[in-house]
Amino acid sequence: MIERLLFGAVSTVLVFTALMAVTTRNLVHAVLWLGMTLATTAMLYILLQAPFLATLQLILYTGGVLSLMLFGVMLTRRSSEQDGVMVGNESNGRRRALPIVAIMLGLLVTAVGRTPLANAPVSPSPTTAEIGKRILSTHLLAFELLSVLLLAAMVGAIVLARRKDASLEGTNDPRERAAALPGSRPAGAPKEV
Amino acid sequence: MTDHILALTVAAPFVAALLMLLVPGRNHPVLRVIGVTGSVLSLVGAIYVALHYDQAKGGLQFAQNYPFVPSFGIDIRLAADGWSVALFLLTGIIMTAGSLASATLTNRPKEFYILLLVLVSGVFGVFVCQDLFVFFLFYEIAVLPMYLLIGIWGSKGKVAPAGPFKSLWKDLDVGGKEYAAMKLTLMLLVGSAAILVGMLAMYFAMGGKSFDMVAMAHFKFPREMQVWVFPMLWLGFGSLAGVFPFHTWSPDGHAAAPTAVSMLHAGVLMKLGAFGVMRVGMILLPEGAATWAPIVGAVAALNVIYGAVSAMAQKDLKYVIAYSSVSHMGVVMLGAATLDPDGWNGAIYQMFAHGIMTGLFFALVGLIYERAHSRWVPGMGGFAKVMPGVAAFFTLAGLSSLGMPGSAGFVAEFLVFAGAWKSGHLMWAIPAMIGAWVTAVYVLRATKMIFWGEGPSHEFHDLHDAKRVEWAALWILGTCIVAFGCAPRLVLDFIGKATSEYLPAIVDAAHLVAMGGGK
Amino acid sequence: MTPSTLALLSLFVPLGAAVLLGLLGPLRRTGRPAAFVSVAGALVALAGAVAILAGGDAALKPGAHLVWGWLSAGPATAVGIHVDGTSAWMLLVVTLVATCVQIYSLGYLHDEPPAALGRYFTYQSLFLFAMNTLVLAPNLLQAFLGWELVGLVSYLLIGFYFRKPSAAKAAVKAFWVTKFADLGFLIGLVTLYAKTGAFEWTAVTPVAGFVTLMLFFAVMGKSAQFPLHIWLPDAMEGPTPVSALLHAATMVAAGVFLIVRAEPLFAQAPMTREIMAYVGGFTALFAACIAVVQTDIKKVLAYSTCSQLGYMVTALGAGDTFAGYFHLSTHAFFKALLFLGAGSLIHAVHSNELKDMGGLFKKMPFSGAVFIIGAVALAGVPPFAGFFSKDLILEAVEHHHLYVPLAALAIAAFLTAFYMTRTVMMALFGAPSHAAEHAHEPGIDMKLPLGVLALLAIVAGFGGSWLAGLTGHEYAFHFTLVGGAGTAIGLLGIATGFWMFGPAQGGAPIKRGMAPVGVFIRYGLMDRLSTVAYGLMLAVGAIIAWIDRYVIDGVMNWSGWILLVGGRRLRGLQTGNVQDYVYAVALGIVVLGAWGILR
Amino acid sequence: MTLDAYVLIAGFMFCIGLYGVLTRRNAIGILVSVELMVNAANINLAAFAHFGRGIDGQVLVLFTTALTVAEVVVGLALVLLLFRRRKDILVDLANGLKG
Repeated sequence: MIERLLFGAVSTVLVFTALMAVTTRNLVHAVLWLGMTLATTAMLYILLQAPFLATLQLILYTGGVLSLMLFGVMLTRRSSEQDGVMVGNESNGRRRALPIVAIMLGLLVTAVGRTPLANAPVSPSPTTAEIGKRILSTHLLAFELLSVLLLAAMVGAIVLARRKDASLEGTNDPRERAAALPGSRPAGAPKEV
Repeated sequence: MTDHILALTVAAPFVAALLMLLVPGRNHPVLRVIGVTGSVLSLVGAIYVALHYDQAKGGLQFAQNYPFVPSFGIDIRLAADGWSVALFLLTGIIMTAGSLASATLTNRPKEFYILLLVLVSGVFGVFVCQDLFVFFLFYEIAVLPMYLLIGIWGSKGKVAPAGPFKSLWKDLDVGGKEYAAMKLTLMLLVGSAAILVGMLAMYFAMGGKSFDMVAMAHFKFPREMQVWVFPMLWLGFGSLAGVFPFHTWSPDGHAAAPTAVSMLHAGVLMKLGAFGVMRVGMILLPEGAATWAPIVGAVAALNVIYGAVSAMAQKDLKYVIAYSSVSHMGVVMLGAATLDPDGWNGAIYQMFAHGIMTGLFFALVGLIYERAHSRWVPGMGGFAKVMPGVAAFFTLAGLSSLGMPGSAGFVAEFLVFAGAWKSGHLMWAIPAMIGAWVTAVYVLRATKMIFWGEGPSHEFHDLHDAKRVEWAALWILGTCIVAFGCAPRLVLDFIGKATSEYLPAIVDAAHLVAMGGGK
Repeated sequence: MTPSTLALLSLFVPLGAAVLLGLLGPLRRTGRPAAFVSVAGALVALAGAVAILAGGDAALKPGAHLVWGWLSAGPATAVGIHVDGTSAWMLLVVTLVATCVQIYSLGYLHDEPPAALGRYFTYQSLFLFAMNTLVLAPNLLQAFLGWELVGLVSYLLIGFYFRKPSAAKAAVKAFWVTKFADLGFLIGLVTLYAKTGAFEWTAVTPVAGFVTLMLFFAVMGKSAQFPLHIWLPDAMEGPTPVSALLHAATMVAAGVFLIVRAEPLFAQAPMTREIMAYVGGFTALFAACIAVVQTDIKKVLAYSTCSQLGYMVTALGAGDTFAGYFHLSTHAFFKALLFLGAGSLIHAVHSNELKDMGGLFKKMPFSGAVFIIGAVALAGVPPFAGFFSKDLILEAVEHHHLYVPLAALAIAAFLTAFYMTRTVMMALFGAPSHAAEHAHEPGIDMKLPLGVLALLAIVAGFGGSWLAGLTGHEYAFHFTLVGGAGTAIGLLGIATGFWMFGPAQGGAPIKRGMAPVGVFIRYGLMDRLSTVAYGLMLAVGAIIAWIDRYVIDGVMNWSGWILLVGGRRLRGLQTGNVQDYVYAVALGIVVLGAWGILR
Repeated sequence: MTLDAYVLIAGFMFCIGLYGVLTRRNAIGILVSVELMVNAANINLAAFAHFGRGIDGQVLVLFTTALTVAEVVVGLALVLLLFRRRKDILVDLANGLKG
């Protein structure tokens, strides 16, 4: 009974915060609402007797991703918004999005309803140690590949986001860049006497 | 080494093309040497095959299998029959002459030669390939480079807007080289799509185990299937052979193409189409062929006379020759449709004869165009005075094209007509003969307008006869026309051997179809 | 040497000369040395032909037969040689006339540039080879090869002066017309092959009627029978020796020779023979009528050739092969003589027109004399060659009760004598024109062939019995009523001609009326006809080509254009907005999901 | 609680995320929505792991979480780049793929 109540409360909060995250007009608020959602998800993991996942969720998502996003919001503020805290996060195309989302939801509900999921037996919850062993034995290759992927993502992100010299904004032409270096001049330009 | 002669011959131009990749594009002499060497090597290979093909034994010789995609039953099965021998020789001759004729090219010769050599590798491959999938692969390798060859090195023609579809002209740039290249490629690829469907139908009908054409020839496909697959192959391959009404790419394509490309295209590539119809369509689907033969023959007869009459009205020299190709390919298809030994021999011999003849024609047209800077026939006249050699070779090519005895064209046309008559299709043979006569009209008319009479007028100031390398190309082709016209058995015996091996099964099938039974 | 060896020699030596001259450009361009190569080839061929006949007819009776498989290994599609009396004699006629003409050409074409002269003699050698191919043909297939090749050389030689538009036009016209007629040969040949599997002269087949009819169609073209004779007068654009050799003596007679050769086939086709008799008779009369009004000496002779060929065809139609063959031989000599003689006159006055001649007999007694010999031989005056053969033809036609052709031939005989007298009178006698005042005799190289041919024109008629024996026929000259009447008609024609064009100059109104009639027939009727036919063909071509370019290709263009425009329209779907793509993905998932769930 | 409740709640969350992806104009807003969708998937994984599938589901959640982090990092880098080029991060203005 308590579990049901807890589940009801958690899921209500979950849906509410998620809805807020996608509808609020302030981008900063949206990110914060997302943080709420992610934290609530951690609650759900606890209900699912997965404390390791819950911890992971809180540390990685609510800690890491959320702060990253906030940095992102701050770095991309438009000049017109410099003075206020309000960051625009308008929506459009609701009219065409709503029906398709609704249909998809309907389909999902139908599919779940038709599938005999309710009597699935509960399996004993694994300990963190078991998870760790599993990761480093059966899923070792995937784990290592993941580390490579993360490295690649890191390198990629640096390459993409690296701020080049401010005066060379938007150019990739090495000749232009060379020309802009102090002390050099374009070939063929007359020397100043 | 000699066991793999077919593979070597097929690969020689391709390897030459790969070598060329290593040479800087500015080094024209080396490129030319590699290009000509690759071509000559393949000609040597073809001659070797002809000399070592055991005529008494016949059948498929020099057979080699190279695994390619074993899980789908695709091997590169190379083996030569009598037809392959003849068409191998043709390809070698035309390619050698073509690479000589394009020796004066200065615009991106590297890329030009590479594409040309890759193309010719594909052609060689088609003629000896006994695996349907690889056959198709080679076919596409032969067809696709044409797009670039015409689109980049072509020349612009002019087709004045008129007719019911006049409004399309502003969108299509009709007559331009890009237009011609695009049209050619699109029409041929639509044909390829049809071939692919037919090919897969045959593959799956046989159980999806193998694309081996020898096995397919022995496999008895259901009659209903043959009856719908054959027209796909006929029209698919036929679009390359210029079968009416899918011939319209040919005049524009040939007119826009540079000299060597026209030579190869009309001389060899169009033969791939007709060869495909016979080798794949008729031999693998005999009952389908027998069912459709009357229609194939009727359309072919239409082709002959239609192409000839159209050629008569052309003012652009390249269009004249291009339409004559349409007409002559009709003779090939007519011979194929007779399902008669003489007709089939004639069809393959016509491929050979027309290839050489039209190669010579396009080489000459290229020479004239290069010197006169014009292809407008009515504006020419009296050229024989300054270019007697070109005039003589043009006349020779013309005589072969109108079927003058002593030239290869006569043997071919005579055999086809005899075959058509023997198979009882007078209504095909007579239009085709009249078409041959109309050929005489337009060829001699063109000869007269270009070379005879007073002139040349002042605008043609830098006319001169052929030069060193060009002479070589002209003499090779001219000699072949006369030699194979006077001694047809040099290749006809090979052709006849293969025909006598393939035809009986088809004749049997034709009997079955005629009786309406044997399902 | 055996007849076959000699025949091979006669066949291949001229070919060797032609190939030598054709391949060795420098030699060909030297002119006279090249000409000597060709003449030497012709002389060897002539010697071969003489030697065959000198070997006696014992060797020729069964006929030497030598063939090689050409299209296939067997004898069915073979080429080779067949030497019997008929072909041996024809070989002699051809090589003799050709040798005479070649020697004559040395003088006649003296002023041509060396390169052109070399080209001319290359063609001459090639012609001799082609004609011998036809003459020695062991079967119809080879006959066709030679038939087409002589047509080709005819085209090349008529177009010898290719810079002259009229010559170019005439050459092409000759080729087109004869090639059109050759369709008949091809059809006949193919039919014979389809039915009998071979090309034998002696084939016995139920389709002989059709085959011979088709062959006769080809003969109508080559031997200039109405209405396919239209090319022959134009062919006079070629050099005069060419006209003598090809368009009078040998090539145009090839059609007659073909029928002689294919006698066993024609014997199975009485219907064809009857048609031949009527067409020949009509041509003989029709061409003779036109010849009367021609003003160009070569045109007179050209129409005369038409007319005489009509004679031969009528004889063959009547079934008397020997009569036709005999007339073919005698005609070859005297018509070649006439042409060469006319060439000599033309050479002297530099004009073909009769009005530019006149009074030439005094200036050129030798040329004039031989021309007169040729004329009387043609007119059928005894005892010249034409008398015997023409008599024989008339007899044969009468014998077969072909009275309509007989009447036509009789009138033609009158007209022939008349127009030859007219020509002789206008060219050789009367007041000399301005051009004729400086005329002089040609050199020995032109006189020699004239002399030889003149001799033959006188004596050839007496060889009839020998020739008949050689070819396996029976013939001895005997006087008949019809023959006598024919001769009398000829003499009457000469008298009329003399009355009108001789020194007395009677019949002025008739003479005045002739000129416009000639112009009308020449330019108003036949030329107009062929021009119309040609124009019609070009018009059809233009229409078909237009349809091809703009309708059929238009449909192809249209189908490409539809795709182009369709693509342009559909391009709008690519908004570039990522969310639209996501939307499309979502839509796809929904559709697939719905299909999966609600199925 | 039974499995279907968890799956349903995950479905709701997924749809809300999808709605956000389809409607947000701001690139970061879209990233937020994507996070919701990934999260929904994670809930599913965890739920199935709890109801009968054992350890592997949880391991997979770990992996997807790591992937999501990588995705967010790259995504944000792209957003920064976009901003620097366009001075804006409204995605409907970045339509360089327009045909």
